[in-house]
Amino acid sequence: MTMKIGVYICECGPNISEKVDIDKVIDAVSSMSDVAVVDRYKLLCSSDGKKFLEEEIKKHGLTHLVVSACSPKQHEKTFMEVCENAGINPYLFQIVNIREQCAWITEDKDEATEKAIRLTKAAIRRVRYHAPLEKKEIECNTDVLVIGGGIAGIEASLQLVSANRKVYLVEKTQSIGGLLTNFEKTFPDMQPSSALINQKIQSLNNNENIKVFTDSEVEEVLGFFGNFEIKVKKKAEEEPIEFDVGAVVVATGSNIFDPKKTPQYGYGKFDNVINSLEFEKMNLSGKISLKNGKIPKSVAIIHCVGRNEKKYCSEICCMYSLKFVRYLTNKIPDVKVSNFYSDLCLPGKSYQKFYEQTKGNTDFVRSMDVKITEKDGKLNIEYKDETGKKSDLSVDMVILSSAIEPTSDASKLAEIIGMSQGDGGFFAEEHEKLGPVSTSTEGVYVVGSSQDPKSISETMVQSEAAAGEILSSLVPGKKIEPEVKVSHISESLCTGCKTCLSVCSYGVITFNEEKKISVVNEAICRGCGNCAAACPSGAATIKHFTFDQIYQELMEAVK
Amino acid sequence: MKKDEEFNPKILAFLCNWCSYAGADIAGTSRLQYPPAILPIRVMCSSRVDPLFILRAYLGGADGVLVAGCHPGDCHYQEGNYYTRRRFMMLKKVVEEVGLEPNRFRLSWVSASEGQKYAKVATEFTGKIKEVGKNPAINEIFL
Amino acid sequence: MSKVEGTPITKGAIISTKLNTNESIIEFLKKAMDKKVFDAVLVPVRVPAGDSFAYVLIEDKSLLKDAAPLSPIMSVQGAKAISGMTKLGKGNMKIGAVMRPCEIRATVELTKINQTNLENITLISMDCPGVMPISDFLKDPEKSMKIYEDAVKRSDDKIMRPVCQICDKSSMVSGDLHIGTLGAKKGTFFIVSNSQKGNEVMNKLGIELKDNVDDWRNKVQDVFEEKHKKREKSHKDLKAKTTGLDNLINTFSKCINCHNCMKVCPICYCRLCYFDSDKVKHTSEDYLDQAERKGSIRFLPDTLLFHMGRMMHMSLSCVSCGSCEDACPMSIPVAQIFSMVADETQDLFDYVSGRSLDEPIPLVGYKEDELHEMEDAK
Amino acid sequence: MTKALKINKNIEQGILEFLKLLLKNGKVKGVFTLKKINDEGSIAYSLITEPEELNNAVPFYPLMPVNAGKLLSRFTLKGSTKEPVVAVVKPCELRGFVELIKREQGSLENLFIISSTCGGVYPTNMAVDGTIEKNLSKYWDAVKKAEIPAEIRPACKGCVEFIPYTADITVDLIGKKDIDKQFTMLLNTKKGEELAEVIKGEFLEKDLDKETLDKFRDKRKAEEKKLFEKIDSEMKGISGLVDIFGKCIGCHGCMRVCPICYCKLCEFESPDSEYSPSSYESEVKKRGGVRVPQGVLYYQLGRLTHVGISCVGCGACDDVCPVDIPLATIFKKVGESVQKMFNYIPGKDVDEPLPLVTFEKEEFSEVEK
Repeated sequence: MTMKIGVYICECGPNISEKVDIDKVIDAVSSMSDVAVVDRYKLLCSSDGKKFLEEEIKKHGLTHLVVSACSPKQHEKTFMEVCENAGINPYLFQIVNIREQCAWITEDKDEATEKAIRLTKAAIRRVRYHAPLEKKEIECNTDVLVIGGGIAGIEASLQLVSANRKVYLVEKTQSIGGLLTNFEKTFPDMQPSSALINQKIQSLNNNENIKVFTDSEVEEVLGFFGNFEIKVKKKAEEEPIEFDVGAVVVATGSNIFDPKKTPQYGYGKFDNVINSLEFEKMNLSGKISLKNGKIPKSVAIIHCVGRNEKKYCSEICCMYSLKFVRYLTNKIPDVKVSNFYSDLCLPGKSYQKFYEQTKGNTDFVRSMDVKITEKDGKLNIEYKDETGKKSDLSVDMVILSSAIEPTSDASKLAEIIGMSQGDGGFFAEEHEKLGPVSTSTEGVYVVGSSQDPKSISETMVQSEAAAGEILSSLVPGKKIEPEVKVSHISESLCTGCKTCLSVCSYGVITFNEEKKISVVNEAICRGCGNCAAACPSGAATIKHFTFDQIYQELMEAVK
Repeated sequence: MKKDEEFNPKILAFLCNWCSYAGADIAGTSRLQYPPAILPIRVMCSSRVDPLFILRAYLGGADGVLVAGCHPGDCHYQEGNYYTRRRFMMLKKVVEEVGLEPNRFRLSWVSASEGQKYAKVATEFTGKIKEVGKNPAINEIFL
Repeated sequence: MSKVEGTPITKGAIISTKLNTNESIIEFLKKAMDKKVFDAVLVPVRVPAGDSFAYVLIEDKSLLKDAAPLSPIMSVQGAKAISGMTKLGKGNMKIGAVMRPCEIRATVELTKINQTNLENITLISMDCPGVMPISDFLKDPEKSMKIYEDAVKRSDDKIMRPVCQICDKSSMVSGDLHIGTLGAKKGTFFIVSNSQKGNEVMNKLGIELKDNVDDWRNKVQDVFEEKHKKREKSHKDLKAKTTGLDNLINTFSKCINCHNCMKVCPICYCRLCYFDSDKVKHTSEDYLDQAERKGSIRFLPDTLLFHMGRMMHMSLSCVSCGSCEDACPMSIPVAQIFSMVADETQDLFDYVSGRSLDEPIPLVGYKEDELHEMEDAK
Repeated sequence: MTKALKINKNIEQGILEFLKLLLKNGKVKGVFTLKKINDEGSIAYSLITEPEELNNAVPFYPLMPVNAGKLLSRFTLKGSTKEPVVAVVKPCELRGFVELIKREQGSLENLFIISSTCGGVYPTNMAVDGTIEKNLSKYWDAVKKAEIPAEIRPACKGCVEFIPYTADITVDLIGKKDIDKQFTMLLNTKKGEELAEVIKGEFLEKDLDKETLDKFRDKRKAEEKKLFEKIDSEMKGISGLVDIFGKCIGCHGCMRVCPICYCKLCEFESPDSEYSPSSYESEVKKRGGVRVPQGVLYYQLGRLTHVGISCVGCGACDDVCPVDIPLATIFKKVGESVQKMFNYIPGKDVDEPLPLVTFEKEEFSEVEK
């Protein structure tokens, strides 16, 4: 079949027609080989314009279409639909941007026209080398796996089930609720946390759309967005439970830093040096006491325990330390509380207020090189003050405000799911701004403190964000369309050097050990083309941005 | 060989779809003026730009080649532009070492909002190319 | 034993000129371009550094000043130029290509396997005095130019490629037009036409074809006869030296597997040569096993397989141009050996590579009544 | 200080005896080394399993018919050798092999590598007429005196990487006046020590003689400088490059013999590098004329971008070029400067990633200039 290229130039009202001599463009490209028709139209993106194009394609039996108009970001899709309606493959089309990057950047009409001609010619030469691409549609499963039964996982699950999605919630301990169940109150509102968490657990239990696995761990996650195959292993059970989901939410939360790694605080050595979680539990039990049962008369709270080791600020320690001051002063009216800190982290509208309301009940000692020893039954805190002057304070009890760190099994999970870990070993989001809850694996989301130290409120926001993304991208009955402009590696040309593998940010290229060649999983390839540029032998290429297509375009442009 | 006519350079600009191409669009929509010598070629990610494309463009007669992508850390594909940067530096070094003009090649980071920067880069680079002069490869028949 | 190929052509014209052969051919091309017979021409042109000649497709006539149809060397075999330009289809330009007879013969062979498209190309050859080995030329390009010129004047072939010295097809016409200098009176040369296309060109140029090229034809006949004798003798001597397993192994023992001979061969057209492909890559066990059987093997072991395999693949189309020998960094007489083998294999099917587009490549056809001498290992 | 083994024998017999013992004691199944393969004195790399066959072996012969790195890659391409094999190779061949391993084109597993401080090799075409044979005594005299032998490959004249990086055993040659009577092998690795068990000799703690080798390196540097300055004076602009590469006949021998080139089908022989008639025609219209086939400069510069980062400067490309283009000098010069940019030494460490498949977030901040 012979090639018949139709070239249409949009006047875009005055936008283009006043800056570009369209007739000159028409003259210049008409003589190019395989060009069947060249014409102009006042506004191609209008419904009349689209109709006009559609009829033209049919009338002239065009095989390829070039439209010189606005930015592809504006109307590439529009004209691709026109192609489809007219019965030619939408990828046998090229849009030329003669508005944003041509008509609008110069007052000199001749120059603009010259550029418009070059770009249009380049597109015509490129489109000759276009190949039809078939849109793939994949059935998708709209169920969701949520890993972690803390507040983050619970909130995400609630959002999903309330939209009638089926959710599998996997929790590795014997009950859901997570860290919150250890807290009496939450900052800064000082409301009982039981109220918050229990009511959420309640509404989960009452929902038939949710399946909760406690004492369970995720063993295997295979497949891709819309079609994940999951294996969950329940403790004490032989066979793993298998089910399919369309998306995965990782909400495995965090641990606190083990103060044993900072011996200067004497944790584990002295009875009355305890970490923040131990104190939460003690407080929840209703009685704050020393090992010997006595009530502490003086308590020191040491901030930033593990910060230097971790090399990041855990964001919430200052706030929960202030909360501890409230616990203490409520339960032991005459107690003397001292906070040893280096910097205070009090972002946002409510935190500062909480600090103001609390600071009256405690001393704040800005200190460094804090060291704890025991002196005749009491704990002695040696430190340097702001001026560097050595000083010390004797107290009954020391609470260590430990840093927040990823759970010990984070890397194992990262392995299983194929997620990357970022700074400090927390799970890495796809992009701090553009993709704050998605990950490099499409359909896998990360929320809460498994991604970064977080307050409860921030965690809720993320959980709801992830749920929102899932609800909008995985709709029952709607098929998902994976990217079609994806990488392809020629089996016969691939030399198996794994260069493409090393540069792929998404791990969608695997190595066939038996054939010793690289293979792309086209269903999840994002189509950046990095592998194509890296491959020395041209075995890897990227559909719709092939070597030929780009070469032809650039050679015509510089002609 | 063909006679040189008055010199208005042809500069190829490989623009990544998500940042730099959008940035170039913004430059247009805000009617910033810059030389039309710049001929954009859209790629999804700057990491698609095979150094051989740049070489072909140069030998094919391009007076300059600009590669523009998202700022480091902001790549729509996470890390693509870090590889782009290495490949580009490598190519530029090769060009320099074989006695060609490395300043015909430029890499820039232009975000989707940086219309200003794009116009600035385009103007500066075109000026630079005018100094460097016409690409002698265009008249070479024994390539 | 192979026969002498005469030339059947009787029609042609005598052109008088004051120019030498090179200049006359260039004049002819210019004229053809002026008359729009050709939009562009393909001829060897001396590179700026002066140390080589490259085929250049020329539209701007001023570039013809450095053209040298009779260049002293064959840097790239012309058939490679034609296929490089047209293997993906025919162009729109009408092109006149001036090449040596062996280059046109190779072009004909490539055309039979669809590696060229000659629709818009007119092939023009000339009586070929041979070319120098590139390495000799490079010793001192300027001097070599003189040496070659004199040698051509004295029709002395000692400085030419070994296979040129024994070429008995140096005036074989298988293109469209041919410029004949053999047997021409001083100040004249012949143009003969060998095809409809050729006739049309002559017609457009207003040159009338007559039956007056006998002097050329007879002289060609003599040259062929003489060269043919030389050829058979040298093949005989070569046979003694290089055939038989030991001789073969020794001859190729210096091969460093660069495959230059394959890469520059006008007949080798595969994108990926069989002998560069996975099919010749083995496991370490295989190699060790081979070694154990003999106690020691040369590594890589398959050198002889490569060269003999290549004979199988291309000797039926080999035109004895000598490019392989020029490209061999180890001075192995590849071309001489291959031309020897080629004569034999082509004889089997009384086939002459590149003689005519109408002769199919022997191995893609058969005759029912042939090759009986092969039966029962006589 | 490294473990070393001093053997009181002439280097040639000594090393052959060592290799024979390795075969006899079953330490290895095969020996990969240079060997005289016929009476005409042709020398080729060989895989030897029979001790007697080693009589004709010439492990340190100053010739590199093919870069052994490429051959070892071929040997282990389809999986590491199951049986142990010892290979005697030159430092740049070993580096080439290591670069290929980084590209999944070979494996060191079950391979024992013996190398030496290397005096350089002669151009392969000198092997054709037996010139090397005549030069041998001159060559070894020079090596013993830690001088640069005359007439060796230009690449070797200017090679400063004459000490192997990852060999299990390094034979100390350069500047060793008495190698006719005794020689030392440095046992760099456990594998090396394991091999050394088979032969009698005196064990000692020893390193290469730094002072001698530094002096030698300076001589090499001086030579390299000369070569680079000469080529720099020629590589001036596009026309300078055309003058240098204009005579290229497109045999691509440089690519085929290059220890770094490993593609099944070279980009420059693939459809990507085939031009349609229309692109020829548009080039002609643009320039008035165009070389056919086009792409000589594109091929050479393109190859520089592909292999420059890993070029080990072995000089194989120089030898194979039928039209004497000083490829090795050009590739070495460009290669070294690219490598310097990533402070990368090809073949130094098998675990160091190739610069172009990795990156630092903070680097080349000057790039936008």
